[in-house]
Amino acid sequence: MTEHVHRDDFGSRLGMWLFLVTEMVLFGGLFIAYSAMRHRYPMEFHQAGAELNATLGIINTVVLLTSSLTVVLSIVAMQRGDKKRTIGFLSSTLVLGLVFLIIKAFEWSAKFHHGLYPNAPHLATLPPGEQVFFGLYFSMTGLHGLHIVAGMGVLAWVLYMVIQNQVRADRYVHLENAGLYWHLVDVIWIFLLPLFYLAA
Amino acid sequence: MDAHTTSEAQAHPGYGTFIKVWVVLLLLTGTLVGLSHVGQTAAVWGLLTLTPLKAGLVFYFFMHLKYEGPLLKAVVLVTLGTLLIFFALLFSDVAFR
Amino acid sequence: MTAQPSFLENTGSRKGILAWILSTDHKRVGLLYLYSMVSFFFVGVTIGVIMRLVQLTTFQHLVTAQTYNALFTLHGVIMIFLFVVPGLPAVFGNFFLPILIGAKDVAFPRLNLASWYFFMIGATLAILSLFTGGGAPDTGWTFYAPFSIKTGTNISLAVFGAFILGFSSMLTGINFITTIHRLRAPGMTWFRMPLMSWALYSTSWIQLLATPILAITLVLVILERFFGIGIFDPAKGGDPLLYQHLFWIYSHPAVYIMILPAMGAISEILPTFCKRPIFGYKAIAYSSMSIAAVGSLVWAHHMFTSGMSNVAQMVFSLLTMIVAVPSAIKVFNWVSTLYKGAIDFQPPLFFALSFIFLFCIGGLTGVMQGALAINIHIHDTYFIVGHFHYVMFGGTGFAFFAALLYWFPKMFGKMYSKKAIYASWFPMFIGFNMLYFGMMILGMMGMPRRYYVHLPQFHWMHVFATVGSWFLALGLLGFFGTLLYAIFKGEKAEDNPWGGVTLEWTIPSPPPLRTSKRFQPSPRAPITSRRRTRRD
Amino acid sequence: MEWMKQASTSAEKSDAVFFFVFGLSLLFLVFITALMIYFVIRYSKKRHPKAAQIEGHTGLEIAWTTIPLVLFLAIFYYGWTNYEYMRLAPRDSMVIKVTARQWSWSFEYPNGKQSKVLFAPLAKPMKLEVRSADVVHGFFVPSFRLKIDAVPSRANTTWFEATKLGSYDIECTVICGVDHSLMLSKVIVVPEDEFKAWYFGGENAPEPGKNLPAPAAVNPVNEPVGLVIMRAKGCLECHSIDGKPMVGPTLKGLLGLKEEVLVGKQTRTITVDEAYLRTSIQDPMREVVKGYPPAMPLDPLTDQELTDVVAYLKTLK
Ligand code: HEA
Ligand code: HEA
Ligand code: HEC
Ligand code: CUA
Ligand SMILES: [Cu+2]
Repeated sequence: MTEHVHRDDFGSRLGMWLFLVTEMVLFGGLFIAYSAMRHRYPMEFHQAGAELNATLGIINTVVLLTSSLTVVLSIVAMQRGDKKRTIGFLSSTLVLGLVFLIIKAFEWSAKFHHGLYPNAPHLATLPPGEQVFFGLYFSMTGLHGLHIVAGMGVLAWVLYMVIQNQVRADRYVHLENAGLYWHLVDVIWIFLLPLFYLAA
Repeated sequence: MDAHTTSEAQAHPGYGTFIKVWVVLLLLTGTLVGLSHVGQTAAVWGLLTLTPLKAGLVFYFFMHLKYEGPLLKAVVLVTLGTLLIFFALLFSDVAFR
Repeated sequence: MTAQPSFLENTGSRKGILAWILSTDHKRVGLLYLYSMVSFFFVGVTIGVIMRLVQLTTFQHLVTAQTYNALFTLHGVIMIFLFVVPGLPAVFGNFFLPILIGAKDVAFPRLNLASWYFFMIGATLAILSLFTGGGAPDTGWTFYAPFSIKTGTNISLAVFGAFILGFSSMLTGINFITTIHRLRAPGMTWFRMPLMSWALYSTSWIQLLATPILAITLVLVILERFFGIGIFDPAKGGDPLLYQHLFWIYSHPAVYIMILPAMGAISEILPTFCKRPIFGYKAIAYSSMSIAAVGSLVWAHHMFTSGMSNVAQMVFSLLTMIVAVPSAIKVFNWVSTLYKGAIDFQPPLFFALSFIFLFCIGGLTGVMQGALAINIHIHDTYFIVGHFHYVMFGGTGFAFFAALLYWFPKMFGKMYSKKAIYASWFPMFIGFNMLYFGMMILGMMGMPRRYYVHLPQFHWMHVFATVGSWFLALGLLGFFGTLLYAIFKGEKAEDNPWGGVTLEWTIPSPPPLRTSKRFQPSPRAPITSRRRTRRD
Repeated sequence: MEWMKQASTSAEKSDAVFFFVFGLSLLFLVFITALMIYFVIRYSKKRHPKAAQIEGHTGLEIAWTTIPLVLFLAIFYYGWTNYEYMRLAPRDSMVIKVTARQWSWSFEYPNGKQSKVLFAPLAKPMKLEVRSADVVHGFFVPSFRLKIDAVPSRANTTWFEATKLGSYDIECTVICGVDHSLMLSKVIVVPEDEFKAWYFGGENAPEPGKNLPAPAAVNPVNEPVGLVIMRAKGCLECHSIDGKPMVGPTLKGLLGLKEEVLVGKQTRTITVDEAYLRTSIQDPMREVVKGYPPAMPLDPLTDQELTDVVAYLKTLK
């Protein structure tokens, strides 16, 4: 168990998990704000939720779930010393992340087109609860999008390290940690989907 | 002493496990979508039950919690517990205003 | 071993200041924090004195109303985010946590240095917000919406600064928890750890679980200002009370981030000077953890007059009472530690005892505020201002001073003049009580806080308090002057000047740069504040 | 005690709890301090050179966990029950609408009468519905031990029953901008018949209490639309239309005026025209008039309102 090299993989993972704790609480705060607002405006949230394009939301869920799968598979490949496959899986995650962002961009621009964005003159004519709904929608999906971008950055960096053999079968905690981050971003989306697209 | 075991000690799960989990996740998503077409109440119930289940699967398998010692599990539980309490106490105001 | 140069001398490959600001050594990072923090502290207290001068006259000539609003905002932000929150953990935690548990360094040394950089960047942004945009923020450190959304001053930058500072705080928390879990020396079991480590451990958990809520709240304020998302803006259906909830979900636990490490330091100091183990080691360790736990559940006692539901008022008043219990446990255990000791009366002990006295006043007034019928009257008056200066300055501040006096010889290898310290204690203590007890009386009389001008009936008490602030200033200048003198001209200190038994006293003063290999404490060594001698 | 004037029934309730907690606290503080001083002297190194190695005592730990717990719960209970009284207005209260805005208070009585100070009859319950037109304010009457925040888009309620004649300060307790500390008013408690005489006395009834000069009568008929909007929006709290500078510059004779404004850090001289008026209202922070604080709130007007206001401002020569 104790390697000769001075290294504490469990310590690194613990540190990563503690960092994830802060991320969970960060989004947790948003979810709490969402529930408080939804409690106040149940009808308006229902109305406004109908404006969102559920199909795109569902497609994006499938995309993200799959990307999560490929990350975890890349770790399995790494454990088996299969560098080629690791690279393959990681790259497909990156591609899926990009697909997610592109779909998101289409969705957002459609909303902009309809004047459904914060401070839009059209939005200001809607009932207050719907304005709050769209405020939350843009804040939460926007922040989530930023995390996707960050996660892709981290994964790309790990991919580089895999190619450079700095991340290897006997030393892959960086890959694990990057994967953890990506999964967390996925989990957040798992919650965003029903909150905004399905059950609003 | 707690959780000083490392995952190296255990056998690593293979591709199959994770693919199975992925399929289950997709199925759950499908159910969720289906429920949302049934009606508002069903959709909310789906939200309250299936979504945490999905998240739990990701945590447990994809994020390897299943294969980690008690410490990391405790970390996650403490965090979720804290959020739950924040939520409950906030609603002691919001719900009774 | 005497040949090893100390960490204060440049031993690395880098020279001059680079050897410090690029060093990942926990002791150097600790001192970087110390220097920057004391500088901010001086800026903060100077503003405090200016505010007192404003209150000295009923006709205000010194500053305009807008400036006064900016002054207390800045004073609050500096004191909270740049002094008391990072205070003890970042300085003494960084310096001594690894040593106390027999580790070489913290778990992530580079992250540790990065935290300091985040701290400095956040501080710079906060200060920059004074001179850019619409001018210095004028909302108070609480940034209540919708005023913080509507005001033309530069809230966004200030709030972004606070966001970055939150990051720094979280990273330190991650570092400490991992360090304590992974790097304790062999034989250093949980219940043999010095109490300072317990305090830091519980503090770190609060930092992890509460700070992100502040982060997201501040992000929402920024989004609100730039894009008008409307979550806190009543004009768009948002809820100002939601802002207050989110803000206090962090900011109440933050007060325990401030006090727990202070309590930890006191729990180290007392046994050393009483020459006996601390009374009720486990009770103190557990009470730290329970303060951390229950402290997260009382936030809305800051909102009793805001129009919350009655259920919430009752629940939060009740929980507030419960959180006072573990503090009481600590106080009684500290006092009992004096019992049948062989008390060696030295400056650190003197300050530690002053801490207990002042903290009790602060804590007991806290309990008053927690009682609903009283809170309605004193909320947002100078009574609150008195309360929190007692706990933050009399509590954390005095504990900071006590810890500084206690560990100064170890950190700098020099000894200060004890007489000068005693001499500066007197004006400090007397001035402190005049100033802040005066404020509490003002509050009972009905003087609201954050007032630029006050009604005539409050005037004589304001004068009394202001005179107190001058004594306090005198004492503080004496205190820091003495220490500054000692750094350059002080006598050389011994390795263990107080006869302490925890691990830091087993290494040279000042410690060598890498404390590494010297630390393999045998399980037989007396290493905790719990046991002076191991019998089992 | 003079400085803790009690002038309402709630005041007694609040102070009772206060003195209870104060007594307890004093007891504990004195006890702890005395014990510390005694121990330090009695067990000083000289008198007691060999320390006893005591590690703790379970019985004591339990004692000083439970005894404070019980006391704290008692404090909570007493505080809560007395607060119930302070919170719940009796059914027969007269309901007064209190509106806070930067930086003034206004009061509206059930029959539609309005005032800038609050008139109240002695020994009659008065219920307050507190609202805000802009940001959060705090309605505070120290002598009544009464405080409630004024939160925009909400109505918070509280009540009082005055027990002494006289005039009492009203203060704003939540930071709300430059003139937060000037956001003062008075409660004037008068005998019931004097109150009634004013209340039922129609427009010109003399105000009860002192012979305060009645606020300059405003003529609500034939006011220009712009002026009505500005009054409703609270602009007149900060701007005069007669040439006097207040918190903000006067709005009289602006058109064509040459002024120095700060854009960011730079000073620029501009001539006031319609476009400038429009931006300085819709985006007050872009160009800030030199010598004034950047305190004007963002309180967007609709296009129509803006046009009316600007049209009106142009007429102020
Ligand atoms: C270091 C920081 C610190 C600490 C430790 C505390 C500790 C406590 N605080 Fe304080 N508090 C602040 C910092 C702190 N506070 C700040 C900054 C604000 C204002 C923020 C703002 O608005 O700007 C504030 C405001 C504040 C309020 C809101 C007031 C208002 O705005 O209306 C309340 C209300 O309940 C409160 C309560 C308490 C309580 C019950 C404790 C308890 O933890 C105290 C426990 C300790 C003791 C009780 C003493 C020891 C015990 C004994 C000796 C036992 C025997 C006693 C008895 C049996 C009575 N605090
Ligand atoms: C640890 C925290 C801390 C500390 C130590 C202090 C210290 C002091 N503070 Fe406090 N204060 C706060 C935290 C703190 N403060 C907070 C959080 C607020 C709330 C802000 C808000 O409302 O948003 C506040 C608010 C506050 C107010 C209320 C403002 C208002 O509501 O209108 C006042 C009023 O007098 C005040 C005064 C002081 C004074 C006189 C000191 C004194 O203790 C200062 C004593 C020190 C000295 C006298 C300095 C001595 C040295 C010099 C003068 C020389 C300096 C020279 C060089 C650098 C070379 N503070
Ligand atoms: C909180 C106080 C406040 C309120 C309310 C307020 N203003 Fe102002 N106003 C100011 C201040 C202070 C300035 C000067 C600083 C600046 O230019 O931003 C100002 C400047 C102006 C100017 C530019 C004057 C000049 O000399 O160039 C105009 C026009 C104006 N306000 C119109 C309005 C209108 C219309 C409203 C109502 C919708 C309003 N104000 C409400 C405080 C206020
Ligand atoms: Cu209104 Cu302060
Ligand atoms: Cu609090």
